[in-house]
Amino acid sequence: MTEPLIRFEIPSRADRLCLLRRVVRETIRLAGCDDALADDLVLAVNEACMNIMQHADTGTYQGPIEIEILARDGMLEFLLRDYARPVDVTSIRSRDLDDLRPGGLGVHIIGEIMDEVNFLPPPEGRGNLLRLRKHIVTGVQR
Amino acid sequence: MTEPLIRFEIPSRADRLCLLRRVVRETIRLAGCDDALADDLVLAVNEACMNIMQHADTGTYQGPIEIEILARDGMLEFLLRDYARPVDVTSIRSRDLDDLRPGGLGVHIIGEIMDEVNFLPPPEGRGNLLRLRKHIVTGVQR
Amino acid sequence: MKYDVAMENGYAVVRLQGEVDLHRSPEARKAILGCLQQGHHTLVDLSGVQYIDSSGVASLVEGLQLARDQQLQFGLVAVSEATLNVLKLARLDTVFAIQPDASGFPGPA
Amino acid sequence: MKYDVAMENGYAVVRLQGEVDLHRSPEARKAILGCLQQGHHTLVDLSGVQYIDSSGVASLVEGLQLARDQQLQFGLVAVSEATLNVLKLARLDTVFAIQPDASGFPGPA
Ligand SMILES: Nc1ncnc2c1ncn2[C@@H]1O[C@H](COP(=O)(O)OP(=O)(O)O)[C@@H](O)[C@H]1O
Ligand SMILES: Nc1ncnc2c1ncn2[C@@H]1O[C@H](COP(=O)(O)OP(=O)(O)O)[C@@H](O)[C@H]1O
Repeated sequence: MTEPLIRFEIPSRADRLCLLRRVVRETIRLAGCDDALADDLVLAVNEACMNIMQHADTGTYQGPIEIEILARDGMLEFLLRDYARPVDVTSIRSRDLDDLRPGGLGVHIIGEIMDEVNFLPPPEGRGNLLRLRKHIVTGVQR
Repeated sequence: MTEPLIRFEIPSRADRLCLLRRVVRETIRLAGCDDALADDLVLAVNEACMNIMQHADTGTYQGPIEIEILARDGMLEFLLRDYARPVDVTSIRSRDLDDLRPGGLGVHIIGEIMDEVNFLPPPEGRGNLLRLRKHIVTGVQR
Repeated sequence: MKYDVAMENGYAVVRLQGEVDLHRSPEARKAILGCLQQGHHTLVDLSGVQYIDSSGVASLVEGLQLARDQQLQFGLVAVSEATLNVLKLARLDTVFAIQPDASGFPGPA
Repeated sequence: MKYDVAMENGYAVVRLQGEVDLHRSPEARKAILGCLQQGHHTLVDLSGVQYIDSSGVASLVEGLQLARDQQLQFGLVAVSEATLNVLKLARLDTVFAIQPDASGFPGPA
Protein backbone atom coordinates (compact mmCIF):
# COMPACT_ATOMS: atom_id res chain seq x y z
CA MET A 1 0.00 0.00 0.00
CA THR A 2 1.24 3.46 -0.87
CA GLU A 3 1.63 5.75 2.09
CA PRO A 4 -0.19 9.01 1.49
CA LEU A 5 1.92 12.13 1.08
CA ILE A 6 -0.35 13.73 3.63
CA ARG A 7 -3.68 13.30 5.31
CA PHE A 8 -5.35 16.37 6.70
CA GLU A 9 -8.68 17.69 7.74
CA ILE A 10 -10.39 21.04 7.81
CA PRO A 11 -13.79 21.99 9.15
CA SER A 12 -16.50 22.46 6.51
CA ARG A 13 -16.14 26.25 6.55
CA ALA A 14 -15.49 28.63 3.67
CA ASP A 15 -12.87 30.53 5.64
CA ARG A 16 -10.67 27.43 5.70
CA LEU A 17 -10.47 26.99 1.93
CA CYS A 18 -7.53 29.36 1.83
CA LEU A 19 -5.46 27.05 4.02
CA LEU A 20 -6.68 24.00 2.11
CA ARG A 21 -5.35 25.51 -1.10
CA ARG A 22 -1.96 26.25 0.43
CA VAL A 23 -1.58 22.75 1.85
CA VAL A 24 -2.58 21.12 -1.43
CA ARG A 25 -0.22 23.38 -3.36
CA GLU A 26 2.79 22.71 -1.12
CA THR A 27 2.16 18.97 -1.18
CA ILE A 28 1.87 18.61 -4.94
CA ARG A 29 4.76 21.01 -5.59
CA LEU A 30 6.97 18.73 -3.49
CA ALA A 31 5.55 15.82 -5.50
CA GLY A 32 6.88 17.44 -8.66
CA CYS A 33 4.00 19.48 -10.12
CA ASP A 34 4.89 22.64 -11.99
CA ASP A 35 3.05 25.87 -11.24
CA ALA A 36 0.47 25.63 -14.02
CA LEU A 37 -0.55 22.09 -13.10
CA ALA A 38 -0.56 22.99 -9.42
CA ASP A 39 -2.90 25.93 -10.15
CA ASP A 40 -5.36 23.60 -11.88
CA LEU A 41 -5.25 20.83 -9.28
CA VAL A 42 -5.63 23.30 -6.42
CA LEU A 43 -8.66 24.75 -8.17
CA ALA A 44 -10.24 21.33 -8.70
CA VAL A 45 -9.75 20.22 -5.09
CA ASN A 46 -11.04 23.59 -3.89
CA GLU A 47 -14.18 23.18 -6.04
CA ALA A 48 -14.79 19.70 -4.67
CA CYS A 49 -14.51 20.99 -1.09
CA MET A 50 -16.79 23.92 -1.94
CA ASN A 51 -19.37 21.42 -3.12
CA ILE A 52 -19.26 19.65 0.23
CA MET A 53 -19.56 22.98 2.04
CA GLN A 54 -22.44 24.12 -0.15
CA HIS A 55 -24.38 20.96 -0.85
CA ALA A 56 -23.60 18.17 1.65
CA ASP A 57 -26.64 17.52 3.84
CA THR A 58 -28.35 20.10 1.60
CA GLY A 59 -25.92 22.75 2.75
CA THR A 60 -26.12 22.10 6.47
CA TYR A 61 -23.07 19.83 6.87
CA GLN A 62 -20.85 21.06 9.68
CA GLY A 63 -18.48 18.13 10.10
CA PRO A 64 -14.92 17.71 8.97
CA ILE A 65 -13.62 17.29 5.45
CA GLU A 66 -10.73 14.85 5.32
CA ILE A 67 -8.28 15.05 2.46
CA GLU A 68 -5.67 12.49 1.55
CA ILE A 69 -3.12 13.04 -1.21
CA LEU A 70 -1.26 10.10 -2.73
CA ALA A 71 1.30 9.76 -5.48
CA ARG A 72 1.33 6.38 -7.18
CA ASP A 73 1.65 4.82 -10.60
CA GLY A 74 2.43 8.17 -12.24
CA MET A 75 -0.75 9.59 -10.81
CA LEU A 76 -1.72 12.08 -8.17
CA GLU A 77 -4.78 10.96 -6.24
CA PHE A 78 -6.93 13.12 -3.98
CA LEU A 79 -9.39 11.44 -1.64
CA LEU A 80 -12.05 13.67 -0.10
CA ARG A 81 -14.11 12.28 2.72
CA ASP A 82 -17.11 13.76 4.45
CA TYR A 83 -19.61 12.35 6.95
CA ALA A 84 -22.76 13.77 5.39
CA ARG A 85 -25.69 11.74 4.04
CA PRO A 86 -24.70 9.80 0.91
CA VAL A 87 -25.03 11.95 -2.19
CA ASP A 88 -27.34 10.89 -4.98
CA VAL A 89 -24.67 10.58 -7.64
CA THR A 90 -27.20 10.98 -10.44
CA SER A 91 -28.02 14.47 -9.12
CA ILE A 92 -24.43 15.58 -9.63
CA ARG A 93 -24.08 16.78 -13.11
CA SER A 94 -22.66 19.74 -14.87
CA ARG A 95 -25.22 22.05 -16.44
CA ASP A 96 -25.30 23.05 -20.09
CA LEU A 97 -22.65 25.75 -20.19
CA ASP A 98 -24.36 27.55 -23.08
CA ASP A 99 -27.17 28.41 -20.74
CA LEU A 100 -25.62 31.48 -19.11
CA ARG A 101 -26.34 31.58 -15.43
CA PRO A 102 -24.29 31.99 -12.30
CA GLY A 103 -23.39 28.72 -10.61
CA GLY A 104 -23.28 25.20 -11.88
CA LEU A 105 -19.63 25.48 -12.88
CA GLY A 106 -17.83 23.47 -10.21
CA VAL A 107 -18.50 19.95 -11.46
CA HIS A 108 -17.61 21.00 -14.99
CA ILE A 109 -14.31 22.56 -13.88
CA ILE A 110 -13.36 19.48 -11.86
CA GLY A 111 -14.10 17.28 -14.86
CA GLU A 112 -12.05 19.46 -17.19
CA ILE A 113 -9.00 19.32 -14.94
CA MET A 114 -9.07 15.78 -13.61
CA ASP A 115 -8.62 12.52 -15.50
CA GLU A 116 -10.92 10.56 -13.22
CA VAL A 117 -13.67 11.66 -10.85
CA ASN A 118 -15.44 8.96 -8.86
CA PHE A 119 -17.50 8.51 -5.76
CA LEU A 120 -16.24 5.39 -3.96
CA PRO A 121 -18.00 3.45 -1.23
CA PRO A 122 -16.82 5.14 1.97
CA PRO A 123 -14.63 2.95 4.26
CA GLU A 124 -17.06 2.38 7.14
CA GLY A 125 -20.22 2.86 5.12
CA ARG A 126 -20.76 6.41 6.32
CA GLY A 127 -20.49 9.66 4.45
CA ASN A 128 -18.98 10.16 1.04
CA LEU A 129 -15.62 9.42 -0.49
CA LEU A 130 -14.73 11.30 -3.65
CA ARG A 131 -11.63 10.30 -5.58
CA LEU A 132 -9.98 12.70 -8.02
CA ARG A 133 -7.12 11.42 -10.14
CA LYS A 134 -4.64 13.11 -12.40
CA HIS A 135 -1.90 11.48 -14.45
CA ILE A 136 1.28 13.45 -14.22
CA VAL A 137 4.24 13.39 -16.52
CA THR A 138 6.97 14.76 -14.26
CA GLY A 139 8.93 12.42 -12.00
CA VAL A 140 7.13 12.24 -8.69
CA GLN A 141 9.30 12.16 -5.61
CA ARG A 142 7.96 9.59 -3.20
CA MET B 1 -14.25 24.36 22.02
CA THR B 2 -11.94 26.02 19.53
CA GLU B 3 -11.89 24.38 16.17
CA PRO B 4 -8.33 23.62 15.12
CA LEU B 5 -6.93 25.56 12.18
CA ILE B 6 -5.84 22.24 10.77
CA ARG B 7 -5.30 18.64 11.73
CA PHE B 8 -2.90 16.63 9.66
CA GLU B 9 -0.80 13.56 9.76
CA ILE B 10 2.47 12.42 8.25
CA PRO B 11 4.21 9.08 8.49
CA SER B 12 7.15 8.96 10.89
CA ARG B 13 9.71 9.36 8.10
CA ALA B 14 12.48 11.92 7.74
CA ASP B 15 11.61 12.55 4.09
CA ARG B 16 8.24 13.97 5.15
CA LEU B 17 9.62 16.69 7.42
CA CYS B 18 9.92 19.00 4.44
CA LEU B 19 6.17 18.88 3.84
CA LEU B 20 5.48 19.17 7.55
CA ARG B 21 7.44 22.42 7.65
CA ARG B 22 5.56 23.84 4.69
CA VAL B 23 2.15 22.98 6.13
CA VAL B 24 3.02 24.43 9.52
CA ARG B 25 4.41 27.59 7.92
CA GLU B 26 1.36 28.19 5.71
CA THR B 27 -1.00 27.60 8.61
CA ILE B 28 0.67 29.96 11.05
CA ARG B 29 1.28 32.62 8.39
CA LEU B 30 -2.47 32.67 7.76
CA ALA B 31 -2.91 32.90 11.52
CA GLY B 32 -0.91 36.11 11.52
CA CYS B 33 2.70 35.11 12.28
CA ASP B 34 5.44 37.18 10.73
CA ASP B 35 8.34 35.50 8.95
CA ALA B 36 10.77 35.52 11.87
CA LEU B 37 8.28 33.99 14.29
CA ALA B 38 7.19 31.49 11.66
CA ASP B 39 10.83 30.44 11.18
CA ASP B 40 11.19 29.73 14.87
CA LEU B 41 7.90 27.90 15.30
CA VAL B 42 8.50 25.76 12.22
CA LEU B 43 11.90 24.84 13.63
CA ALA B 44 10.46 23.91 17.02
CA VAL B 45 7.69 21.72 15.57
CA ASN B 46 10.21 20.13 13.22
CA GLU B 47 12.50 19.31 16.18
CA ALA B 48 9.61 17.77 18.10
CA CYS B 49 8.72 15.57 15.12
CA MET B 50 12.38 14.64 14.67
CA ASN B 51 12.42 13.46 18.26
CA ILE B 52 9.48 11.16 17.59
CA MET B 53 11.18 9.84 14.45
CA GLN B 54 14.49 9.32 16.23
CA HIS B 55 13.49 8.25 19.72
CA ALA B 56 9.89 6.98 19.90
CA ASP B 57 9.89 3.23 20.59
CA THR B 58 13.67 3.65 20.86
CA GLY B 59 13.85 4.74 17.27
CA THR B 60 11.69 2.01 15.75
CA TYR B 61 8.34 3.85 15.64
CA GLN B 62 6.79 3.56 12.20
CA GLY B 63 3.29 4.86 12.85
CA PRO B 64 1.75 8.21 12.05
CA ILE B 65 2.48 11.55 13.66
CA GLU B 66 -0.68 13.61 14.03
CA ILE B 67 -0.39 17.37 14.27
CA GLU B 68 -3.12 19.77 15.30
CA ILE B 69 -2.68 23.53 15.22
CA LEU B 70 -5.01 25.79 17.18
CA ALA B 71 -5.23 29.51 17.72
CA ARG B 72 -6.88 30.56 20.96
CA ASP B 73 -6.52 33.06 23.76
CA GLY B 74 -3.72 34.92 22.01
CA MET B 75 -1.78 31.70 21.71
CA LEU B 76 -0.75 29.27 19.03
CA GLU B 77 -0.95 25.70 20.20
CA PHE B 78 0.62 22.68 18.51
CA LEU B 79 -0.50 19.21 19.55
CA LEU B 80 1.71 16.34 18.43
CA ARG B 81 0.37 12.84 18.83
CA ASP B 82 2.12 9.54 18.29
CA TYR B 83 1.16 5.95 19.09
CA ALA B 84 4.51 4.81 20.46
CA ARG B 85 5.13 3.53 24.00
CA PRO B 86 4.71 6.29 26.57
CA VAL B 87 7.92 8.28 26.97
CA ASP B 88 9.62 8.48 30.31
CA VAL B 89 9.34 12.23 30.71
CA THR B 90 12.21 12.32 33.19
CA SER B 91 14.52 11.00 30.45
CA ILE B 92 13.77 14.00 28.27
CA ARG B 93 16.12 16.71 29.20
CA SER B 94 18.40 19.08 27.46
CA ARG B 95 22.10 18.44 27.97
CA ASP B 96 24.60 20.93 29.32
CA LEU B 97 25.30 23.02 26.25
CA ASP B 98 28.82 23.87 27.41
CA ASP B 99 29.73 20.25 26.90
CA LEU B 100 30.41 20.41 23.16
CA ARG B 101 29.09 17.34 21.39
CA PRO B 102 26.87 16.71 18.43
CA GLY B 103 23.27 16.04 19.30
CA GLY B 104 21.25 16.83 22.35
CA LEU B 105 20.12 20.18 20.97
CA GLY B 106 16.49 19.56 20.01
CA VAL B 107 14.87 19.76 23.43
CA HIS B 108 16.87 22.89 24.22
CA ILE B 109 15.83 24.58 20.98
CA ILE B 110 12.17 23.74 21.52
CA GLY B 111 12.36 25.17 25.04
CA GLU B 112 14.04 28.35 23.82
CA ILE B 113 11.34 29.00 21.24
CA MET B 114 8.18 27.88 22.98
CA ASP B 115 6.51 29.36 26.04
CA GLU B 116 5.14 26.03 27.24
CA VAL B 117 6.17 22.45 26.47
CA ASN B 118 4.15 19.67 28.09
CA PHE B 119 3.38 16.04 27.69
CA LEU B 120 -0.36 15.58 28.25
CA PRO B 121 -2.20 12.33 28.93
CA PRO B 122 -3.10 11.07 25.44
CA PRO B 123 -6.86 10.97 24.65
CA GLU B 124 -7.43 7.21 24.62
CA GLY B 125 -4.56 6.34 26.90
CA ARG B 126 -2.29 5.29 24.05
CA GLY B 127 0.83 6.91 22.73
CA ASN B 128 2.07 10.37 23.53
CA LEU B 129 0.58 13.82 23.27
CA LEU B 130 3.01 16.72 23.29
CA ARG B 131 1.67 20.24 23.56
CA LEU B 132 3.73 23.23 22.46
CA ARG B 133 2.41 26.70 23.13
CA LYS B 134 3.46 30.14 22.04
CA HIS B 135 1.90 33.44 22.98
CA ILE B 136 1.63 35.68 19.99
CA VAL B 137 1.22 39.41 19.89
CA THR B 138 -0.25 39.90 16.41
CA GLY B 139 -3.98 39.64 15.89
CA VAL B 140 -4.78 36.07 15.01
CA GLN B 141 -7.36 35.56 12.30
CA ARG B 142 -9.72 32.79 13.28
CA MET C 1 -9.51 39.63 -0.91
CA LYS C 2 -9.95 43.38 -0.87
CA TYR C 3 -11.50 45.74 -3.37
CA ASP C 4 -11.98 49.39 -4.20
CA VAL C 5 -14.31 51.22 -6.55
CA ALA C 6 -13.33 54.23 -8.67
CA MET C 7 -15.04 56.21 -11.43
CA GLU C 8 -13.03 56.22 -14.62
CA ASN C 9 -13.99 57.35 -18.10
CA GLY C 10 -17.69 57.15 -17.25
CA TYR C 11 -17.48 53.64 -15.78
CA ALA C 12 -17.53 52.45 -12.22
CA VAL C 13 -14.39 50.31 -11.98
CA VAL C 14 -14.43 47.63 -9.27
CA ARG C 15 -10.86 46.53 -8.64
CA LEU C 16 -10.64 43.15 -6.94
CA GLN C 17 -7.41 41.99 -5.35
CA GLY C 18 -6.24 38.77 -3.77
CA GLU C 19 -8.18 35.52 -3.58
CA VAL C 20 -11.81 35.64 -4.64
CA ASP C 21 -13.13 32.41 -3.16
CA LEU C 22 -16.33 31.12 -1.58
CA HIS C 23 -15.46 32.95 1.63
CA ARG C 24 -14.83 36.33 0.04
CA SER C 25 -16.80 36.37 -3.23
CA PRO C 26 -20.02 37.58 -1.53
CA GLU C 27 -18.23 40.90 -0.95
CA ALA C 28 -17.11 41.08 -4.56
CA ARG C 29 -20.62 40.26 -5.71
CA LYS C 30 -22.12 42.99 -3.55
CA ALA C 31 -19.65 45.58 -4.85
CA ILE C 32 -20.31 44.66 -8.49
CA LEU C 33 -24.08 44.45 -8.23
CA GLY C 34 -24.10 47.61 -6.13
CA CYS C 35 -22.51 49.64 -8.91
CA LEU C 36 -24.98 48.32 -11.46
CA GLN C 37 -27.94 48.90 -9.16
CA GLN C 38 -26.86 52.50 -8.89
CA GLY C 39 -27.10 52.64 -12.67
CA HIS C 40 -23.37 52.71 -13.46
CA HIS C 41 -21.81 51.12 -16.46
CA THR C 42 -19.38 48.82 -14.71
CA LEU C 43 -15.96 47.30 -15.28
CA VAL C 44 -14.25 44.75 -13.04
CA ASP C 45 -10.46 45.09 -12.84
CA LEU C 46 -8.99 41.66 -12.17
CA SER C 47 -5.28 42.44 -12.50
CA GLY C 48 -4.67 41.78 -8.81
CA VAL C 49 -6.63 38.55 -8.56
CA GLN C 50 -4.32 35.65 -7.75
CA TYR C 51 -7.08 33.14 -7.36
CA ILE C 52 -10.73 32.95 -8.30
CA ASP C 53 -13.06 30.01 -7.89
CA SER C 54 -16.44 29.22 -9.40
CA SER C 55 -18.23 31.34 -6.81
CA GLY C 56 -16.16 34.35 -7.87
CA VAL C 57 -16.85 33.61 -11.51
CA ALA C 58 -20.56 33.30 -10.67
CA SER C 59 -20.46 36.84 -9.30
CA LEU C 60 -19.09 38.06 -12.61
CA VAL C 61 -21.84 36.21 -14.48
CA GLU C 62 -24.44 37.77 -12.23
CA GLY C 63 -22.98 41.16 -13.00
CA LEU C 64 -23.20 40.50 -16.72
CA GLN C 65 -26.82 39.38 -16.43
CA LEU C 66 -27.90 42.34 -14.33
CA ALA C 67 -26.12 44.70 -16.73
CA ARG C 68 -28.00 43.17 -19.66
CA ASP C 69 -31.32 43.48 -17.81
CA GLN C 70 -30.62 47.11 -17.05
CA GLN C 71 -29.08 47.83 -20.44
CA LEU C 72 -25.78 48.86 -18.90
CA GLN C 73 -22.32 48.09 -20.17
CA PHE C 74 -20.27 45.50 -18.32
CA GLY C 75 -16.75 44.31 -18.94
CA LEU C 76 -13.60 42.82 -17.47
CA VAL C 77 -10.30 44.66 -17.39
CA ALA C 78 -6.70 43.46 -17.05
CA VAL C 79 -7.70 39.87 -16.47
CA SER C 80 -4.90 38.09 -14.61
CA GLU C 81 -3.58 34.80 -15.96
CA ALA C 82 -5.07 32.91 -13.03
CA THR C 83 -8.49 34.38 -13.75
CA LEU C 84 -8.31 33.82 -17.49
CA ASN C 85 -7.43 30.19 -16.87
CA VAL C 86 -10.60 29.70 -14.82
CA LEU C 87 -12.76 31.62 -17.31
CA LYS C 88 -11.46 29.33 -20.05
CA LEU C 89 -12.18 26.21 -18.03
CA ALA C 90 -15.72 27.53 -17.54
CA ARG C 91 -15.95 28.41 -21.27
CA LEU C 92 -16.73 32.00 -20.33
CA ASP C 93 -13.67 33.67 -21.81
CA THR C 94 -15.61 34.59 -24.94
CA VAL C 95 -18.81 35.55 -23.12
CA PHE C 96 -17.35 38.56 -21.33
CA ALA C 97 -16.07 41.73 -22.97
CA ILE C 98 -12.41 41.78 -21.94
CA GLN C 99 -9.87 44.60 -22.42
CA PRO C 100 -6.30 45.14 -21.19
CA ASP C 101 -7.36 48.37 -19.47
CA ALA C 102 -10.36 50.62 -18.94
CA SER C 103 -9.39 52.85 -21.88
CA GLY C 104 -10.04 49.85 -24.15
CA PHE C 105 -13.75 50.36 -23.58
CA PRO C 106 -15.32 53.05 -25.75
CA GLY C 107 -16.89 54.93 -22.87
CA PRO C 108 -20.64 54.93 -22.30
CA ALA C 109 -22.62 56.24 -25.28
CA MET D 1 19.70 19.91 -0.15
CA LYS D 2 22.62 19.73 -2.50
CA TYR D 3 26.30 20.43 -2.03
CA ASP D 4 29.58 20.82 -3.82
CA VAL D 5 33.19 20.83 -2.67
CA ALA D 6 35.90 23.13 -4.04
CA MET D 7 39.50 23.87 -3.06
CA GLU D 8 40.01 27.53 -2.27
CA ASN D 9 42.96 29.30 -0.68
CA GLY D 10 44.26 26.01 0.76
CA TYR D 11 40.91 25.00 2.25
CA ALA D 12 38.37 22.46 1.14
CA VAL D 13 35.14 24.47 0.96
CA VAL D 14 31.93 22.46 1.31
CA ARG D 15 29.05 24.57 0.02
CA LEU D 16 25.67 23.40 1.30
CA GLN D 17 22.47 24.60 -0.33
CA GLY D 18 18.80 24.23 0.46
CA GLU D 19 17.30 22.53 3.50
CA VAL D 20 19.71 20.63 5.74
CA ASP D 21 17.30 18.51 7.76
CA LEU D 22 17.20 15.05 9.31
CA HIS D 23 16.58 13.55 5.88
CA ARG D 24 19.48 15.27 4.13
CA SER D 25 22.02 16.09 6.85
CA PRO D 26 23.70 12.64 6.63
CA GLU D 27 24.95 13.68 3.19
CA ALA D 28 26.24 16.99 4.51
CA ARG D 29 27.93 15.19 7.38
CA LYS D 30 29.63 12.76 5.04
CA ALA D 31 30.91 15.55 2.81
CA ILE D 32 32.31 17.55 5.74
CA LEU D 33 33.91 14.62 7.56
CA GLY D 34 35.22 13.29 4.24
CA CYS D 35 37.22 16.46 3.63
CA LEU D 36 38.69 16.36 7.12
CA GLN D 37 39.49 12.66 6.88
CA GLN D 38 41.45 13.42 3.74
CA GLY D 39 43.46 15.85 5.86
CA HIS D 40 42.05 19.10 4.44
CA HIS D 41 41.54 22.23 6.43
CA THR D 42 37.83 22.68 5.87
CA LEU D 43 35.30 25.48 5.58
CA VAL D 44 31.54 25.07 5.27
CA ASP D 45 29.79 27.68 3.12
CA LEU D 46 26.25 28.13 4.41
CA SER D 47 25.13 31.07 2.27
CA GLY D 48 22.60 28.94 0.40
CA VAL D 49 21.11 27.21 3.42
CA GLN D 50 17.45 28.19 3.85
CA TYR D 51 16.82 25.81 6.68
CA ILE D 52 18.95 23.81 9.07
CA ASP D 53 17.76 21.71 11.98
CA SER D 54 19.60 20.27 14.96
CA SER D 55 20.79 17.28 12.94
CA GLY D 56 22.45 19.64 10.47
CA VAL D 57 23.99 21.62 13.31
CA ALA D 58 25.21 18.35 14.85
CA SER D 59 27.08 17.63 11.62
CA LEU D 60 28.86 20.95 11.95
CA VAL D 61 29.75 20.18 15.56
CA GLU D 62 31.13 16.80 14.50
CA GLY D 63 33.24 18.55 11.90
CA LEU D 64 34.65 20.92 14.50
CA GLN D 65 35.47 18.05 16.85
CA LEU D 66 37.16 15.96 14.18
CA ALA D 67 39.13 19.01 13.05
CA ARG D 68 40.34 19.60 16.61
CA ASP D 69 41.32 15.94 16.96
CA GLN D 70 43.28 16.08 13.74
CA GLN D 71 44.64 19.57 14.36
CA LEU D 72 43.03 20.92 11.22
CA GLN D 73 41.35 24.28 10.79
CA PHE D 74 37.56 24.36 10.56
CA GLY D 75 35.26 27.29 10.02
CA LEU D 76 31.91 28.50 8.72
CA VAL D 77 31.57 30.91 5.84
CA ALA D 78 28.76 33.23 4.75
CA VAL D 79 26.36 31.95 7.37
CA SER D 80 22.78 32.61 6.21
CA GLU D 81 20.38 34.33 8.58
CA ALA D 82 18.35 31.16 8.98
CA THR D 83 21.47 29.24 9.99
CA LEU D 84 22.74 31.92 12.36
CA ASN D 85 19.38 31.98 14.09
CA VAL D 86 19.62 28.25 14.81
CA LEU D 87 23.27 28.48 15.90
CA LYS D 88 22.27 31.20 18.35
CA LEU D 89 19.39 29.15 19.72
CA ALA D 90 21.87 26.30 20.25
CA ARG D 91 24.40 28.75 21.79
CA LEU D 92 26.95 27.70 19.20
CA ASP D 93 27.35 31.01 17.39
CA THR D 94 30.47 31.80 19.42
CA VAL D 95 31.88 28.28 19.31
CA PHE D 96 32.51 28.23 15.56
CA ALA D 97 34.94 30.44 13.68
CA ILE D 98 32.67 32.38 11.32
CA GLN D 99 33.69 34.66 8.45
CA PRO D 100 31.74 36.43 5.69
CA ASP D 101 33.79 34.61 3.03
CA ALA D 102 36.67 32.19 2.64
CA SER D 103 39.20 35.00 2.28
CA GLY D 104 38.40 35.97 5.87
CA PHE D 105 40.35 32.93 6.99
CA PRO D 106 44.10 33.39 7.10
CA GLY D 107 44.90 30.35 5.00
CA PRO D 108 46.49 27.24 6.47
CA ALA D 109 49.83 27.95 8.16
N1 LIG E 1 -20.80 17.02 -2.31
C1 LIG E 1 -22.05 17.16 -2.83
N2 LIG E 1 -23.12 16.77 -2.12
C2 LIG E 1 -24.37 16.89 -2.62
N3 LIG E 1 -24.64 17.40 -3.84
C3 LIG E 1 -23.62 17.81 -4.61
C4 LIG E 1 -22.29 17.72 -4.15
N4 LIG E 1 -21.48 18.19 -5.13
C5 LIG E 1 -22.27 18.58 -6.13
N5 LIG E 1 -23.58 18.36 -5.85
C6 LIG E 1 -24.75 18.63 -6.74
O1 LIG E 1 -24.24 18.89 -8.06
C7 LIG E 1 -24.70 20.15 -8.54
C8 LIG E 1 -23.70 20.80 -9.47
O2 LIG E 1 -22.59 21.27 -8.72
P1 LIG E 1 -21.65 22.42 -9.31
O3 LIG E 1 -21.33 22.12 -10.72
O4 LIG E 1 -20.48 22.54 -8.40
O5 LIG E 1 -22.48 23.76 -9.29
P2 LIG E 1 -23.12 24.57 -8.06
O6 LIG E 1 -22.38 24.14 -6.83
O7 LIG E 1 -22.87 25.99 -8.41
O8 LIG E 1 -24.57 24.21 -8.07
C9 LIG E 1 -25.00 20.95 -7.29
O9 LIG E 1 -25.94 21.95 -7.52
C10 LIG E 1 -25.51 19.88 -6.34
O10 LIG E 1 -26.87 19.61 -6.55
N1 LIG F 1 9.55 11.70 21.52
C1 LIG F 1 10.51 11.14 22.31
N2 LIG F 1 10.41 9.85 22.70
C2 LIG F 1 11.36 9.31 23.49
N3 LIG F 1 12.45 9.98 23.93
C3 LIG F 1 12.61 11.25 23.59
C4 LIG F 1 11.65 11.91 22.76
N4 LIG F 1 12.07 13.18 22.60
C5 LIG F 1 13.23 13.30 23.25
N5 LIG F 1 13.58 12.16 23.87
C6 LIG F 1 14.78 11.94 24.74
O1 LIG F 1 15.35 13.21 25.05
C7 LIG F 1 16.72 13.27 24.66
C8 LIG F 1 17.12 14.67 24.23
O2 LIG F 1 16.55 14.98 22.96
P1 LIG F 1 17.19 16.13 22.03
O3 LIG F 1 17.51 17.31 22.89
O4 LIG F 1 16.28 16.36 20.91
O5 LIG F 1 18.60 15.57 21.52
P2 LIG F 1 18.90 14.31 20.60
O6 LIG F 1 17.66 13.98 19.87
O7 LIG F 1 19.98 14.78 19.70
O8 LIG F 1 19.37 13.24 21.54
C9 LIG F 1 16.85 12.23 23.57
O9 LIG F 1 18.16 11.75 23.44
C10 LIG F 1 15.87 11.16 24.03
O10 LIG F 1 16.45 10.32 24.97
